[in-house]
Amino acid sequence: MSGVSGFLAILLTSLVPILATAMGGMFAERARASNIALDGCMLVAALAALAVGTAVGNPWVGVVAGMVAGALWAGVLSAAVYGLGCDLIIAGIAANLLAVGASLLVVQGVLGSTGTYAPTGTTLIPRPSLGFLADIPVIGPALQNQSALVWVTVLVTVAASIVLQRTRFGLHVKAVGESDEAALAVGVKPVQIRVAALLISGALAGIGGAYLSISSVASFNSQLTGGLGFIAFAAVVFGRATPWGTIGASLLFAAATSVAVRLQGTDLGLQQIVHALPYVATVVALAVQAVRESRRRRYDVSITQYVPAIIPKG
Amino acid sequence: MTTARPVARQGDPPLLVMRGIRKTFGSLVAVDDVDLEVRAGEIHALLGENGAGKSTLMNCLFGLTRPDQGDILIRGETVHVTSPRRALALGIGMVHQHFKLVPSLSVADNVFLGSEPHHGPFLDRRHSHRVVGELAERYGLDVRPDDLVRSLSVGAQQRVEILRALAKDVSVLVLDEPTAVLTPAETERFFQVVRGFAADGLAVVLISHHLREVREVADTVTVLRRGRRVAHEPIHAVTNAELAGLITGDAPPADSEVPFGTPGDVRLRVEGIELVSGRGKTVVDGVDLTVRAGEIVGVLGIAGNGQTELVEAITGLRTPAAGRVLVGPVDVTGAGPSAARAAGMAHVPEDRIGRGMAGNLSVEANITAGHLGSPEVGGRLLSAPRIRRLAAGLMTAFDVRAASPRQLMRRLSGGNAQKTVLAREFSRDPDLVVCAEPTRGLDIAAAAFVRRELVARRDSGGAVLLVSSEIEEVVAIADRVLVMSRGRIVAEFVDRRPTEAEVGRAMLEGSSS
Amino acid sequence: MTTQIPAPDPTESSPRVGWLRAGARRVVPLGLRQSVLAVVLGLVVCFGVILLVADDPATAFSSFLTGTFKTRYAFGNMIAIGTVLIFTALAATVSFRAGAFNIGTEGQLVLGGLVAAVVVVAVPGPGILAQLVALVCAALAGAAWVALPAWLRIRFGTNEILTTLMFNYIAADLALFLVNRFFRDKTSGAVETPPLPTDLWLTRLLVPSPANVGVILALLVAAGAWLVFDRTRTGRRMEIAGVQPAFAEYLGIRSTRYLLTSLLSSGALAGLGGGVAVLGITHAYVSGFSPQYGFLGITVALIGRLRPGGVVLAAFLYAMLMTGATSMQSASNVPFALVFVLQGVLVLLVTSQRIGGRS
Amino acid sequence: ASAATSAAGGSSASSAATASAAPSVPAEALNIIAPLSGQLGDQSFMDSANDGLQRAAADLGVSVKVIEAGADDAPAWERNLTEASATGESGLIVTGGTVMASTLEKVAAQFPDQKYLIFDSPSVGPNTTGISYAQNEGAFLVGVLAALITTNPDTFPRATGSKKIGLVGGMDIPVIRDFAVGYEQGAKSIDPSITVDLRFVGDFESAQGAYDLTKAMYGDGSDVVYQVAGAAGLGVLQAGADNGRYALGTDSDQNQLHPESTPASAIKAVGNTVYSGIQAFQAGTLEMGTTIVGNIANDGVGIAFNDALVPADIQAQVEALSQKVVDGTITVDTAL
Ligand SMILES: Nc1ncnc2c1ncn2[C@@H]1O[C@H](COP(=O)(O)OP(=O)(O)OP(=O)(O)O)[C@@H](O)[C@H]1O
Ligand SMILES: Nc1ncnc2c1ncn2[C@@H]1O[C@H](COP(=O)(O)OP(=O)(O)OP(=O)(O)O)[C@@H](O)[C@H]1O
Ligand SMILES: [Mg+2]
Ligand SMILES: [Mg+2]
Repeated sequence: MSGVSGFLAILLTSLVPILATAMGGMFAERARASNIALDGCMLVAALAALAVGTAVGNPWVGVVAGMVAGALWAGVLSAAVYGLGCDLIIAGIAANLLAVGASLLVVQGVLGSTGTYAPTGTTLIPRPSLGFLADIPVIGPALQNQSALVWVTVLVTVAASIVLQRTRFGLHVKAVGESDEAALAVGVKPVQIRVAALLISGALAGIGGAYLSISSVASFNSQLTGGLGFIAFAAVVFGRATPWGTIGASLLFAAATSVAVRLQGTDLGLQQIVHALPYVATVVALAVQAVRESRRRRYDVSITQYVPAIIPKG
Repeated sequence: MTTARPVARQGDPPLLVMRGIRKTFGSLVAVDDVDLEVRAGEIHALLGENGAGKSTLMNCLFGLTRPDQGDILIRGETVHVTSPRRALALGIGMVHQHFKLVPSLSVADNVFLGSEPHHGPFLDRRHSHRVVGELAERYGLDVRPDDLVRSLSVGAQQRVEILRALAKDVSVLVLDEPTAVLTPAETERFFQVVRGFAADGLAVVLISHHLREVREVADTVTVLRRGRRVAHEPIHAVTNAELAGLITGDAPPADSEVPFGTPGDVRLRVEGIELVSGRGKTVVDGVDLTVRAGEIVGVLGIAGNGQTELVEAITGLRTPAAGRVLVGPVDVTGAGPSAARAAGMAHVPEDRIGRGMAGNLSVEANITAGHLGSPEVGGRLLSAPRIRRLAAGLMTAFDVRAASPRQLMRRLSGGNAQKTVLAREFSRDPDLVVCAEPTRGLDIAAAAFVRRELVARRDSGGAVLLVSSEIEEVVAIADRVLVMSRGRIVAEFVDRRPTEAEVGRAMLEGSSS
Repeated sequence: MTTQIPAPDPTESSPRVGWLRAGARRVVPLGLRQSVLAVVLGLVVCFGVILLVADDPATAFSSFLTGTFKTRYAFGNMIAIGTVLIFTALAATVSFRAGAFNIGTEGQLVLGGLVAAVVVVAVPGPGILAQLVALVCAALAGAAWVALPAWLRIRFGTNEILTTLMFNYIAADLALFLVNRFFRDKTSGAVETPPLPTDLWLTRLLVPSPANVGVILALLVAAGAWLVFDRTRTGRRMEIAGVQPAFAEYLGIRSTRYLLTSLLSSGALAGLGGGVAVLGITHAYVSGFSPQYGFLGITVALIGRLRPGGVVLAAFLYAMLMTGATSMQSASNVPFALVFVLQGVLVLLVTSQRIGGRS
Repeated sequence: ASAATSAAGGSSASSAATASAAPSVPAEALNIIAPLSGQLGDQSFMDSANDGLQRAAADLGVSVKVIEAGADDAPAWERNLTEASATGESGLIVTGGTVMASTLEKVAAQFPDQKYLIFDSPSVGPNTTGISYAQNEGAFLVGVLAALITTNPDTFPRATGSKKIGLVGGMDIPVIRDFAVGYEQGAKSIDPSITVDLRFVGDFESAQGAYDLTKAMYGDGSDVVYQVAGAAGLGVLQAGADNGRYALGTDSDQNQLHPESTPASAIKAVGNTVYSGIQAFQAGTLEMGTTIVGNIANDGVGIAFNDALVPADIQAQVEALSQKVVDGTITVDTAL
């Protein structure tokens, strides 16, 4: 495998959890229901995918279980926000904490394992061979034997973009994201749309989570996301919650991971620092984005719109 | 199933009947046992003061609120309008007083939002674009289906709202203050369109405050006062004077004649202010003005003609691209609000909720927020008792009614909130008061209180700049009236109280499109 | 006359990504009643979980609740954990009150701890002086670590939630690098600095427990915070700027200055917490010296209703639950993870507007 | 069957007796509390220790209570250790992990009458017995094997003869560097021109990250990659299987996880040494204040071959070098 193919191969495999999750996050963001609990959704999904996939003996059932679990977790978040009246961001932070606690409890209390849950005999997601296509220079070797979830993610990305841009639901998501009044006036129910968008974000984060636990290695522990959910969320923000933007941002962050992996091979002796590259890339991207935005609105009408307080003072 | 049609006085039976509608918000009765009948082909004007209940009544019709009591009949059949979607299905369309559009979506998407033509789950954009194009052509509404709404002028946005109603194939069309934001030319064109609707057999309900307009297009009028119906007549059966009497009630206007003040030193001098928006549009284009001690200067203009931005520049919230602002002798251009305040300026902002107060702090905290720099609230450390005393005093002086000083600001009514703002600003004994839309949303008594306070400030030697879109109010108390249009001062009335008609003409003639 | 200005200003671009333009966001929980109710409900949830997983629920639950008071050591542990939580919760409080989310307290704390461990041995002279210098440096390190996200937020409106969060990961890598490269205890196989000589430990209370005089410092800082929040003009202005920036701007309050001050203080408090944890509890920088004190601080701040007094109470309460969980873990088969569940549930309940809310 | 040069065979978790803290243990029986510095389930280091503890419970009639803690929660380690000591009910407290050493040093000083056994660390006080492992020596052996693999593509069909081998560490911490030093020395003792690609996952948890990293290393030419990455190491072994190359296990015998691509595992006989430590304690022969060093000579560390992949002559070559380490002809460098 040439250097470029190798780079692309790693980029693709790092891309899956970020992109699948970010495409979901995009819906939530667009509906003005920022899902900062993507990381937690990924975590519970990873566990569900592994446990169910192993029990059933079919990894695809595991993926579906992961999507269901991710959606359920987003449902918990929705319930907290629209049922209990919690602030979206705070509830998201809480949902992430809960995901860690709940998954640890399940691993220990239900699956009878501790720390890492690594069942034996799990069937992993297949890695299709491309046949003669693998001989295409550069791209062929990069795509050869990638997890089938890579292809699923490509499909999901296309589908999500189409749903957002070309369907009634997508239109309603965008409408709700900009003006509840406008939506209400035509009978579109904002809360309903937001909950739906959150559930979608959870389900797609479920694909990202499942990828981490049953695609390459059948193992789970509460640290396995390594903050990928937050990076995916950052990709949504950086991509301004548009399909192309989100895809581009996800590619950027995946590339940062891939670069970090490659830089480790060149003996720089700064390996811990290289490891931080994706996180640094995220901060830089967010900063660049903010600078661009602030340029654009420098002379604009001052924004006095106030996000209502979460809770009054007691 | 149609039964025997009651023979109506004017021929056809009413297409729309609202009977005994009542709607309360807490203890406030917004609509009280109101009847309304509109026939096909009729343009029915609904008149009344601010807060009379017009919008609420129409919101009941459109399913945006549920009436507490009363029936709605369409073509003689009782209907239950549970949601806007249901209303549209029943053939009821509404153009809202406050636009309900999604700025980043295209015209066509906005028009069909909520009932999009579709193939399966996919949008049928070709169809929606075609329908929008056809409707626009048919009614002479100049909009393109794929323009983004946020790039449209206010008038064009209104056309989108109208298209939205028409696209649903409605038989009842409600227009809530459609002309408030239109230029005279746009208004004229709009009325042609409305006449076209009536000719097509629609029942049109038109809410407006402009008697002249109403007389021009309407066939029938209904007048609401404080939620009750006080008149229901063919338009030619009542004179404008009678209508005005019906709208305001028999009581004469609350304000008595305000004498002129005696101007002294210049307290505010604005020289050649220019402001440019983010998109490079000049919103204020070289404004000069002065305000003297003992003088109220009124600036009038239709919304969106640069008044808001001018006030922001004067009060330091915005840095002008060119020009100077002097408060007394001090040049405060671009130095921020604290400089202007230090120079003796007080500001009653237009955006009372967002700028003028912190809804999640107590009334006490809000009313004393402008006094944090003074020793009234304590020495090196703040003194809770002193703060409490100061707040209580101000609340009494300005008649702020709250359950307690610790009540959250956002739980106050609009009038009391505005009084709190006034209390905070006026109690600093400023040399210059800049106030924008100080009576917007207030009832008659509260508005009168605010005007009295402004005149009192002037009489005690203060300078007042009153920026407002309420002609009546400005004409009644201002010593000088400036009219602003397209970012410029286009007319000035000195040493006399102009008539509302004069001023209105000036506002409209220079108006932006 | 017509009064309405209904149209959205067509010149204003609509914010597409909702809270990207970081607006004010106030996180003040409702009344005291709700905090209490939330804790009780949270415990009920825990009890439910315990019933599900424990072999002997009664023992598990009783050791969870009373474990802290069974031994002097456990009690001292509670004080020690509570001490650090006071710092991190005050850090969260300061930023929340100013209308910003500093989620990066964990990273600030870690770097504060490392700096304290390094500086304390480098300062010549008596232990107390070295400790003071070390703690000041820890606070500075914490403030420095939040400075960039703070500046980005203030200058360009960058979403500080994400930047501070990412800075946690970066801090972990940076700390690992620094310790390995420069400060590692060469005799140890772990990533840790050499153990501090006893005279550099913060004076211990309730020996052998890790409780230490840091608790006095924590209480003093909390008192100081109360004074600033409630009794100074700075505090009031900070509050206004945090609750409603537009109002602050209108009043001539430079809200960005207060925001910057708040965020820097927030970082400094977190860094200080790290210093106290290292000098008072682990007595060396040990990779993993913080069991997520930074994140826990956010929970504690919310339970404490963003008031210094409440924060102190909530910190000790939470520490009690943590030591209780330790004792439960030894006395039964219920895992420590229960605490994470409790934490999540508490945050949701405390910030709910529908529970125990008085209007 | 795996012909382990150490006695570490049969260390897979499945053989662990599930019995443990049976309340029926007579009062005079030995009570062991084992507060650990991490969590079980890594199919490696911690599980191996747990295996020894559980075997002791089953065979020696002692009661064992294992207390896990977060791998990044130093205060909890101290808390658990102190609580266990303070009960005074435990004849011997077993703990382990390099990271635990400084904590134990502090705690043990406070309970001079309590006896401790710490694995993977030298003794840290007069009332503690240490068990430390010459992991550099174990790594040396797998380094030798790795070199033989990459230089013998004929014998090892999955190898390319690139003379490049890799090591994936969890984090860049001293113990891992100790592995790396031994590994490199072992490889170079076969062929000095062999290069070692050393990379770190960044944590000991993210198996997917380790998988990607390893894949990249194969892409860059490594024929065989040795994992020292705890739970994340499962990703390395899987990558070896998926990429048609070789991967080497660590700490426990991990050969059977991917028998077609895992020619050997370095063994740290944690379970065995813990077991014999407990046995010695019961017999009264465990000397406090001393350190038992597990090295190649006493089978504390070693290498477990996968006979199906490694022919006898290769095994013999490794054995030969192993012998040289034992008799002192070769001294394996250390990073500690
Ligand atoms: N959602 C609501 N909650 C509480 N009060 C309301 C609500 N909507 C309307 N009101 C009150 O009901 C009364 C009638 O309001 P409405 O909007 O119908 O007046 P209007 O006649 O349309 O006035 P305008 O000419 O200013 O548009 C007012 O006092 C208003 O404050
Ligand atoms: N959203 C709402 N839902 C229900 N009732 C409301 C709502 N908003 C206001 N009200 C009630 O409607 C009544 C009128 O409120 P409003 O704010 O219009 O006061 P107001 O009478 O107009 O006072 P002011 O003249 O000072 O503005 C009050 O009793 C208030 O409690
Ligand atoms: Mg109205
Ligand atoms: Mg009102």
